[in-house]
Formats: sequence, structure tokens, C-alpha cells
Amino acid sequence: MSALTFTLKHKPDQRVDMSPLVCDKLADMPLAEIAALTLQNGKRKIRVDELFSIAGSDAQNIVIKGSFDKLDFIGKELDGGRITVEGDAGAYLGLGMKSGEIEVSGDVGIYAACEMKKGFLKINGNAGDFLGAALPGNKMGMKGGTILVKGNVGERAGDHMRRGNILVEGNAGDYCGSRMTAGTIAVMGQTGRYLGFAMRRGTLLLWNQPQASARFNDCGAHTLAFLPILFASFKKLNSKFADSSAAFNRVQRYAGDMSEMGRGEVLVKIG
Amino acid sequence: MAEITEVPSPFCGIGTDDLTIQVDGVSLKVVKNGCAVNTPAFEQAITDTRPRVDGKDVSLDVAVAKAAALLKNTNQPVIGGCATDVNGMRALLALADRSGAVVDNMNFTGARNNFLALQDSGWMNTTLAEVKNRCDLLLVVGADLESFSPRFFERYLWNEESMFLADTGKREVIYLGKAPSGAASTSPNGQKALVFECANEDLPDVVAVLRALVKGNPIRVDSVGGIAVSDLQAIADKLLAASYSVVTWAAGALAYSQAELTVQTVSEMVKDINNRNTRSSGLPLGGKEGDQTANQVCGWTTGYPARTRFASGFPEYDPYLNDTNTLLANGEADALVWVQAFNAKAVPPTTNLPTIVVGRSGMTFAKEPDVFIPVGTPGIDHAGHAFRLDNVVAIRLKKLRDSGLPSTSDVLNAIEQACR
Amino acid sequence: MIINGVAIDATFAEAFPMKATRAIITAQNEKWAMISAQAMTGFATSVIACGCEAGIERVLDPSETPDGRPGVSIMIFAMGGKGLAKQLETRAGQCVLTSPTSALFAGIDGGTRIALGKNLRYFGDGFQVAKLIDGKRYWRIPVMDGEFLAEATTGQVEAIGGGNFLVLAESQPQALAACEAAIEEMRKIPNVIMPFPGGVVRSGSKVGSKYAALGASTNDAFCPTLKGMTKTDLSPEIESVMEIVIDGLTKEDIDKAMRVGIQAVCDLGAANGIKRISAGNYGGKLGPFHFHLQEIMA
Amino acid sequence: MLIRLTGGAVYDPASGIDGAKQDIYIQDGRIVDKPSGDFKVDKEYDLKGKVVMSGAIDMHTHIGGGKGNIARTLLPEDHRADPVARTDITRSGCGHAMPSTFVTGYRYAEMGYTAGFEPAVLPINARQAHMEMADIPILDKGGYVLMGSDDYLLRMLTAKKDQKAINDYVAFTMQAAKAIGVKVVNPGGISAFKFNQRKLDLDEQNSHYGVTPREILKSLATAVKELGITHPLHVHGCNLGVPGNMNTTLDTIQAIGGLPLHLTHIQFHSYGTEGDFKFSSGAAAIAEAVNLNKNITIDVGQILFGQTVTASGDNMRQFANHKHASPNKWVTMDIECDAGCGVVPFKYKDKNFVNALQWAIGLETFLLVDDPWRIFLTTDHPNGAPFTSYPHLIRLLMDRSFRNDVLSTIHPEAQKMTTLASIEREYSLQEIAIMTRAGAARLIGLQDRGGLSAGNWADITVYTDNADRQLMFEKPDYVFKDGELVVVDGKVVHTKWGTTHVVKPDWDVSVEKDLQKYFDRFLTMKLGNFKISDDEITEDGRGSLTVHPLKGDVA
Repeated sequence: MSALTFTLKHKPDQRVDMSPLVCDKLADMPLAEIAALTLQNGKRKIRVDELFSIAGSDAQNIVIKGSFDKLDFIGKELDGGRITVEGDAGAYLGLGMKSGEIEVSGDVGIYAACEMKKGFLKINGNAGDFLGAALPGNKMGMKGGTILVKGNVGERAGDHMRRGNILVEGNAGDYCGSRMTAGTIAVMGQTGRYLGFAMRRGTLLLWNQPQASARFNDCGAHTLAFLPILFASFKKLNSKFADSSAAFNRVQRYAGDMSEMGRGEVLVKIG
Repeated sequence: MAEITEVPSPFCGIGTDDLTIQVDGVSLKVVKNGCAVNTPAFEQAITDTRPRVDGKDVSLDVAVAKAAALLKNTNQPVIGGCATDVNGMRALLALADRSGAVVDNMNFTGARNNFLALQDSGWMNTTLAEVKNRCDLLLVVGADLESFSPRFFERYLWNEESMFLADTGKREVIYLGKAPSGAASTSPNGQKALVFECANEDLPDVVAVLRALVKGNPIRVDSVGGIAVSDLQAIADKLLAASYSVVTWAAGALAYSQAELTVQTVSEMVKDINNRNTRSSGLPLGGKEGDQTANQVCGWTTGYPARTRFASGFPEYDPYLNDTNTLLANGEADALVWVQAFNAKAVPPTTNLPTIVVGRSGMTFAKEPDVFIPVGTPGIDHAGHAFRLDNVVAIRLKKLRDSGLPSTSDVLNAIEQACR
Repeated sequence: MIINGVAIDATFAEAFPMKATRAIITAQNEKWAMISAQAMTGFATSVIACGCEAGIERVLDPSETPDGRPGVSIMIFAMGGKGLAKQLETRAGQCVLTSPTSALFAGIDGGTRIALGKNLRYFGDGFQVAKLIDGKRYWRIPVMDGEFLAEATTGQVEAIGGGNFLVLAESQPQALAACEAAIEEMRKIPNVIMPFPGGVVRSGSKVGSKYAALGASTNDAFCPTLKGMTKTDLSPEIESVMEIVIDGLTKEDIDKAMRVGIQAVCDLGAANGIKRISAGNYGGKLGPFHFHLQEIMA
Repeated sequence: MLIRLTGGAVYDPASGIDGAKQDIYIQDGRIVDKPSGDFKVDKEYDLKGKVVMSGAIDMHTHIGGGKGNIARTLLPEDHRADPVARTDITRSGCGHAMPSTFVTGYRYAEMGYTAGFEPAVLPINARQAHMEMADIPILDKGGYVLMGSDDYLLRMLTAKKDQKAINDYVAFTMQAAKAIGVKVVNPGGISAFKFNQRKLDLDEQNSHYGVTPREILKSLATAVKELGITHPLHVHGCNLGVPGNMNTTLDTIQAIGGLPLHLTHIQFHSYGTEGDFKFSSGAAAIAEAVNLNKNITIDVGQILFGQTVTASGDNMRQFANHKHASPNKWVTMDIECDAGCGVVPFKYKDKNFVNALQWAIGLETFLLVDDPWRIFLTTDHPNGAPFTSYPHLIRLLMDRSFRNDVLSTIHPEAQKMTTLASIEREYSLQEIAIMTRAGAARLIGLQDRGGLSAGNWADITVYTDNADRQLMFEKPDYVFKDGELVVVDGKVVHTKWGTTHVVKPDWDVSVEKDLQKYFDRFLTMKLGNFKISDDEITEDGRGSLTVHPLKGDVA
């Protein structure tokens, strides 16, 4: 069976709510029914086939071709299956996804992987603000799974993060790991200001020394036994994180945020 | 010529209601208790009295019909500004509901700093009369309170009498972040405010360190943002020793990215102080020109304070994507309704979209909107209601003159009717 | 059946269902992993008085351990899951958490999950940190030499305890030498432990005693000095009997261990004073698992 | 237009009609007697097999005012889970714990309610309360003005002002706030919290004023009585939620010396300290005291399991309760030397011992108080549960086997600590009608609501009799408001605006002289700007005021 493929016909001016087009919802649905589903687009509800040409049949393997930055809620609450996005994705990519895989070839908007529960999300371009965060009012961000970003991430990555991994090959914007409760954010590139702001617990694993912060206290250089285990878990990824040369276990440990409970840590690679 | 006393102001946010205003036909003169904010706002003359379509004077009916026609086949109209009174907001929300619009208060990017902090962890706040009678230590964070509200100190801190303080002149004032622009914060006995300045972008770290010190957590550096940690320790000690400290900030003055986290840190610090067996309260400053009014009415009508989209048939809150400027910049909006009954200078962003302005008389536009309907100003041309900065007190706005200008709600209700 | 002059009795070892778990102890070097492992599995010869039976399964190469350091895998057996969990936690807390440079990992995936580091974490007094990596939760507990890393849980599985065989020899040195040879081979077999000191036990027991307070007493039928006084099982030339007890995860594991052990004993053969191999049982009434010596060696 | 409702079984306790089949005639919004002679019925509804009651009245529900809007603003996640779309006749909004104003009106009406009363109108926030209620369609509304922690009253009590002066101040405040009753919340305690007192029992002194809650209750209850206000002083007592507070409640009943008193959400004030958890039911003792003291009325404040948000003027107790906030976010405010508020989200869980017992205590109270005219069906919306859970609560009261089924699922220790399983009582339809209609109207002093006799406004609800009382009360066949059909089959088909019920007690205007001075010296608003004028309620063309007579007035 070939992938169920949605090829964008034209770019509407208003944002499109793509949440109906996830694998588990389309399983066993005849093509004609899929074509007749409607998507919220501004005030209008438009038929899927008005916006996309549809081909293929394997709903467990969805491809969105010609995607652009106004296609929101792609893979919302995805529960199994795979969605491949060719192009950029809009806001709320993979919101609350429960399992399965999403891969985006381009950039993604704000709140990608927001409140993600499980699964794997790969972004080959850059991610916007609030990657893996919680919706306004919610206290719990990403709760599990892994996000891999090949490019850079915006501000507040991992805000309210509760569990899981965010792996960033590029740079992270300001307030990376704000209000984190647990989980790991690893950044190979540079980090911005206000790192780990109001962080309660969790780990920020950095390849480069961040700006000094009065909110984090230096706990010295250490060899930590969990790091080899963590790196071993990255081996299966198609990523710089999988290179054995990337692995290290000796770090400078900073604890904070002292304005909160101070149990979070920033671990910076030594040597 | 008549003189009207006890006039409340919708312009200053603190609900000043002791103005005396002389009315001569349609011209007003503030003769008592004016200030740099209120006096010009009241005294501004009426220039436009007729609605315009494409720059030409028309009747109100024609303007309303044209506005409705412009909204008719839109796919994502935006109603921005949202600066009016309670009835104006009611009509605005009815129109938004009917037309599937996004509703966005023009100052929400600042106010968002408060709302997102509130929606995440809440706060312990107070109101102006409590400040006036109880506050023994005022900590001003990141704001020049004096320019924000010229009469704040005179009305609420250096009041001659208070119910629970023997000598209001002994209250302490501390500025953290910004320095005061004048001497209003100096007490009548000549005691000057303590001032610890830092750059705006250092404020998140400065308040975080202060909170850490209030909690008794260790801080290893000697200074943060150029402020000695020993000075911050002294502030923390004073907060814990005060009987009723008040920590105030202006969400709009925290003009840097993600400042909600600064507000949250300040608000959580206030809770920390209350958990250490003394009282402390926050006091968010804001609420000028209908901001609080917009958020309150939107709150009870939709559940959300602002940035609410009705396109799907029900309210959807998005504090980022529903930003008027974002919607215009991304080409998502296809019509703009700008409602601003208080401030003729607060004109809509310039756009090529169909634009309907329901605004205070005297607006000048870089580009003439498709429809301009001058409306009366609540509290001058018609009675109404507005919320004060503390979000608790709604003031009854008075009608001061007969200008013949319709109210915002008259106009928006008419447009809503015409859209049916 | 006779192998290399050694008679294999037509009898069987009688064994019982137990619960078992495995843990992996790593350290800076094998020496310290072993010290910790020995302490953790010490005083755990018989469930009757020790609460569990435990032993070192084998030394692990750094490539086999979760953190890439030298390690030792240990196994613990007990009659019930609750008792097993309690023993595991007490022993890990006293012998691994305390031991320099150590880390502690699950040795069994799946099974019923029982606490390994899950409760030890409270030693961290709130400073402990959890990490979930590839579905496994680890606790990082701050200690004076750095961080004690302990996986939250390990697996508990159904297992078998009490496999055994008896080595009957003409002299005490010959019996011991044969048992040492057996143990050396049996230690190469995975999934089993020989819980007694050095793997060898000389105090085989029978059920019951003349003293009302005791449930078991010396196995007089196999005591060479009592040959003339009791209903003996020994022929006159037998001067010393020693036993090897085996706990293992499955019947096959115990089969395999017994086979290599008995083979090692038989390899020494009659020439080295080994006369007979027998096994302990209760007539087959008590334990559901029967290890027939002749079948194993067939 | 003459409307006839034909052949329904009428439950109208106000006229003593208990299920008799009779026709009801409606003309010009009111119920009328059957016209004499020849007449033409313009519209007839065949109600054979149906149950007819007057529109229900919620006498204690937080539907207007600042704390409600704080609760709304605080909980975007709750709204996202219950969006309400617009229709051609209804506005959009949000539902669940603290619904938007329009949805509040629709959902109440869709359950057969035609009036709701906001029990905590802060004088300084009264404008907002009325503005919010003005945006609640269909329902009539009104408010009880909150007093007792306002510094002006406390100053009067410290200065030993005479009762007359206090009466004048109460009357002034009621009119300024456009109220129909007077409420006191944690008497003096909201003020005490501002002085950093963290608890205040009935005879404990406010550290600044030296005044006790007992003194405040007495002076306000006396004022309410002497002013001729029908609704007795509406009391949210001391020590809300504190184990052992049943003694405070019993003391309060004794302390008031026979004056009329309404003890609100009494479930939260009926806790003992027995058992392993030092938390037990005081419902039996409280019910006995209520049965004995005819001056006392109560509403229950039943809790029901699930997510809600608590919104109260009692910031002292709400600050203490913040430890139980779920999700963990909360707001308290000190307000204008007038009062305070506290908003704390709560999730009541049936497997939590305390919550489970709270549930049982509420039901015990309902079932052990004999006189349905003196007990009212409330969840203290949204504090115990959202008002939308009323049909479920009614079933719990009317259906013993259903009640016991639910009981068997709650925390086992809580099951052991309640006598609920042994209580056989099942409420009748007539008793439900008393609690939710006739009794409520009588308690509040509504002259022409809550009854089905001629002269009453035609607020009428028609249900299909159904053994499953939850289904029955969830979805009325018809609801008429002021004679207009607003709901059919549980859905709003037409909207209109209700009226605002007030009383207008007189006061000696000289009280304003002192008040004016006080406002100028200490407050932040001019006295003249503080008072709400009638036209503020009516000027937008959809609000109206209905003034009810005082006791002793000639109606």
C-alpha cells in the first residue's frame, strides 16, 4: 500500500486546522469520505479535496506535500502511525500526540509537540517558540517521547516540560527550559538568555558554556554515570546525537533556579 | 457654562473621580485635579462629527450599511483596538460573534504578561483603597509609576490620613529596575525612595534573585544586573518585616520578550511572603483607556480575556496567533474594524484591507479608512462604565455634554443588526 | 549408570518454586563491583534463616553493562515476591548504595517490576533526580563520592530453588577438590547461582529433629562418622560427602548447571577417590520439580 | 394572547396543590384565572402525563461579580474542554465550571430554572455583579450585598454606634448596591486576614477592632429584621472547611437568639473531628438544631465529584485552602477596605476520604432536615459543583437505591463514617418543588414568582414524568419565562431578558454625611460615584428593576 498523500493545491490566506487528518482517524475510511471531510479555514469549513489532491491509501503512513506555515494542528493527538510533512508546518504540530512519528522537512510554528505524551517528532528545519510546552493555563508540557530538531528552536523550549527528551542540534532561543519540572533538553549549539528560568527540576545538557546566571549555582565538575546511558539511547537516531564522538560524561553542574525550588540542573560538557 | 464635579476619568487607569470640569457648549476645561494624562484627554476638541465613507461625509445609516457590507463576505475579520466602555464592548463582542471575527485589545501584548502569569499560577493582589490605608512598604518593579500615573502617590500613598498607619509619611518606597522620573515618590517628610536601577532585560534575573532571597535560597554572586545582592537582601528583609507590603508593576512597561515570567516571579514572591507569616500583595498597574474593561467584558462573555477568535462559531483563545498585528502581517485578516473611543492618537495600523474605524473624533489617518464613524467618548459624551486598574472597581462614567455623537455601542449594535 | 568409575544414583533432586530477581552492580573497576556484590549476596545461603538465597551469577564485561563499566550480576531467590522485594531493597541499600563508585541496574527486563532504586532514592532527601531513558527510570542519588545511579526497578520472575547433587568421595580433600572443580564449571552457566559459601555445603539436612524446636537436622544417613550407628546410605569406603545446591530461573538452567557440575566431578573420576553422585529429595512429595540424575547425565 | 397549558399534573406548593391535574392560563406574561364566559385560546399545550412546576429559583449561585470573572480568566483549560457554539438565536461562550454569562442563562433555562441569586455582591464590586448578571439571558436575578468585614461597619461597632445607625448604613448599602438581601462571609474574618490573622472563631476578636464575629452577626441580623428585609441575614459562617467547625455552627445558631438567619452552604460548616482521619460528619447534630430552631433556614452547598473551581469572598479560608488547589493555581484579593475574595480550583474525588465524606455530609443534611420550606437545594455553584449537576443531585435525593449505589463506590472509610445508607427518606416531587421554587421565593421575598396561582408571573417548567429523576430534570419539555416559551425539549428556542429583584429599605439621609467624610478620607471613590443608580440597570433597554415590598409594607 502506498502512503496516503495529501498534496496542497493552493495556499489559503487563513490558517487551516488539520486535526481531522491523523492516521487513526482515517484508518479504514474510503477516499471519498476523506475527500469530503471538512477543515476549518478562517470562518469557512472547506472540503479536504478543495485544498488537497489526495492519492494513496495507507492511512498509517500519511504524507502532506507542499505544506506551509499556516497548516496548524498537524498530527493532533496522533495515536500511532506516521505523518511526513514535506515543507513547513504551522502552529501546534503534534499537539498532545500519544504515539507514532511525525517528521517535518522544513520549519514549524509555535507550540510544536505541545503537551506531547509519547512518540517521536523530528523537525529538520527550525522550530518556533514553546516547543514541547503547555497550552496557556495548563501546568504540564511535554510528558514523554522525543523531539529531535536539526535546526534551531525558538524561545521557551520545554516550558513546563514534565518528561521526555528535546534534542536540538542547533541553537536554542531565550528562556530555554523555563518552568521545567523534569525531562531533558540537550542543546548542541548556543543557548540564549534566561536559561532555565523558574526551572524546578530537570536537566539542560549543553555542549557550550551558557551565559553566567545568578539564578544557578556552580556545583563543580563531575563525571556522571547516567550520561553514557542517555547517549546510548540516542544511538538509534539519525542525528548528530547518535555519533559516538558526541557522547561525554564529564560535565560542570549548575543547580537552579534558586528563585524556584532549585532542583534543576544545567550540565555543561567539559573538554 | 456649567461646572461638573466629581468627574471620574476612564483615561488614567486609577479611577480618579475628583475632577472638576467646566463645560461650555461642547468644549471642556479641567479646572480642578487635572493631570498630564487626564487634562488633555478631557479637553481634546471635537473635530469630526460626521461619518465618512471613502473620505466623504455620509449619514450614519450609510456608514453602517457600508461597514456591514465590508464585513459580509469576509473569511477572517479582526476587531482591534477594543478601547471603549462596557456597553461598547458588549456590542463589539456581539458583532464579533456574528461576524466570526478575532477580538483583540490593542494593549494585550502588554496585558498578556499579566494574564498568562495569572492563568498559570494565580496571584495575591490588592486594590487601591487597601494601598491607601494599609501599605507600609511599596516596591515598584520595572515601572516609572509617576509617569504612568501622575497622581498615584498624592492620592494613595501620601494621603494625609489612613485608617491603619499613624503617619503615612513614614511609608517606604523602593524602586527596583526603573528610577522615578520626578519627585512624587518623595514623602511629605522628605524621605526619598530607595532606587535600584537596572536595564530592562536584567529585570527577570533581578526579580528572580530577590525571590530566591525572600525564600532563603542561596545566591552565590555578588551582584545581578548591576545591583548588589546585599541590596536585594535588604529589600527581601524589608518585605518580610513589613506588615502589609505592596509590590506593583506595569505589565506594559515590561517591554521585553516573555515578561510574563517576570510577572509570575513577582507574584509567586508575594505568595512566598504570605507563607512566611506576614502580609503582602501585588498591584498590577494598567487599565487605561478601556483595557481592563475590554478584558473584563470579554472575560464574562467568552471565558477568555482577549485575543479570542469566533471564526469556528465559538470562542477560541490564542494569545499569540490572534494578535491583530500578526494577523495583518501574515495576511490572515481580510478586514479590520478598529474601535477606539478614548484616544484619537491611537489610530489603526495602516493596511490595505477594508478598514472600518469607530473612533474618537479627531483621528487623523495616514490612509483614509473605508469607513470612519466618529463616536462619543465614554465619560464625556455619554454615560457608561469602565474598569479601574485593580479590576474590581467599575466606575460610573458621566455624560458631560451634548455632542450628538453616537456611542460605540450604538454604532456597533447597528452594524451587527445590519449584518444579520 | 557409571561415568568414569563414578556411580550415578537412580535418584533425583527435589526442587521448589521460588521468585527470583537479578541486579547488575557496576563500579569503577571489577574489584569494587565484586566487593559490593559479595556483600550484597553474603549471608544468603538458605531462605530458612537468611530470608533469601543469593549469589553472584557472573562477572560482566564493560561492554555488557548499562553504563559501560566493569560489573557483576547477582541473583536473589526467595519463597515469595514480598520477601524478595524486601531483601533486595535492604541488601541494595546496605551493600550497594554504601559502596564506593557503585551503580545498580536491573538484570531482568519484563517480569513483575519490583523496587530497586525506587525507594533508595529517599536517601537523597529531596535532592535525588529521576531520569527516564528509553522507557527505563533511573534515580540519581547524591552521595559523598558523587552520584549513586540506581535503576528504579528490576524484574521479578518465577524460578526454582533447591536443585542439588551430592558428591560421595573416599576422603575429605578429594570431595572438596571435586566440588571446586564442579563449581568452576557451573559458574559459567547463566541464570543459576550456588548460594552456599563457595558454592559447596557440607551440612546437608533432613526434615525433622529430635528437638521439638528444630525443623531440620543433620542428614545422618549421609554422615560418614555415623555409618555404624544409623540407617546409613553410605558404603564403607565413603569418608566424606559434600553437596552443591543450585537455584535457577528455569528447569533447563538447573539441568545444564547440574550436568556440567556432575561431569566435572566425574572427570576426576574414581581415580581421584570419587565414588558416587547422589541427590537430596523428600520422596517427591514436597517439591514439584524433580531433577533425575541419570536423565540429566544421559 | 391567551395560552392554555392543559391537563398537566401541577405541583404548586405555594397554593398547596400537590400533583392535581389542572389547566393553567397565561395572558400578558402572567398566570390568570380561567376566563369566564366565552373565550378563545390562542395557543394550547397538551400536558397530559406531564409534570408542571413553576420555574426553579436558585437562591444561592455565584453568577455575577469579580471573583467569578477571576475564576473564568484563571481557567482557559476548562473552557477549551467545553466550548459552546453560537446558534441563530443564542450567543457563543463556554461552559463547565464557571460558564460565560450567556451560557449560564441558557443552561439554567434548559434545566427549568428561571431565576438565580448571586449571594456575594461586594458593595464596591456591585456594578460588575449587575453588569455580568445583565448579560445572563432569560433568568431573573438579584444579589445579596456582602457586609461584615467592611471597615466602616467595624469602625461603627468599635465606636459602639447604636443599632439605628447600623440599620441606616445597611439600608444605604443595600440601595447603593441594588440588593435584595444581606450576606455576611466569615464575619470580620476577611478584615482580620488583612491584619495577618489566619483564623477567627465566633468569639475571637479582630486584632485591630476588638470586634468578634458574634457581635457582627447580631448587629447585622438585627438590622435586617428591623429594616423589614424578607430575606434573613445570609450567613457564610466562621471556619469554613475546618474540621470541628460544627461546634461553631451550633454556637452560631444559639448566638443569634431567635433572629432569622440563613446559614448557607452548611455542608462546609458541618464537620466533626472523630475517627482516624480526625474528620467526621456533624450533619445529624446540625440537622437536629435546624429542626428545633424555626428561625433558621439553610442551603446545603452539596459537593459532587469532579473538577470545579471555588470562588468565595472568604479570602482567609481560601488562602488556607490553596494547599488543595487542583490544578495548582489560585487567586486571593484584599478589596477596597470592603471585603476580599479567593478563587481556588478544586477537584473533588470520590476516592478521597475527605471529599467522599463531604459528599455524604451534604446528603445527610438534606435527608435529616424535616421541613423542606427551610432547606434549599444548592451546590453553592461553582464551589461544590457546577449548577449543571442539579438533576443528578435531585436523583440522589429522590431515589434511595441510586443513592446507595453511588455510596458504595466512594472511599470505603468514608462509607463507614456516614449513616447515609440507613436513611430511607426519598424526596417527593412536591418537596423538590418546595425547595427549588415556592420555598426559595418565600425566603427571598419574591412577591409574584415561585407559584402557579393567578397573579404570578408565568415562569413555568413542564417535565415528562420519568422514574429516572436525573433524566426528567435535565430536559424539561417546555420552559416559559414571563409567559414566553423559551425552552423546548431542553433546548433554548427563544431568549429574552429577566428582571433584577431588589428591595429599597429607607434610611436616614444624615448617615450619608458621615459616609461622605469617610469616603473622602479613606476610600478611593466619591460617595456619589459609589452609589449605583437605577438607570445603570435599565439604561441599555434590556434590564429592569423589580422592587419587592418590605415586611410590614402593605403590598
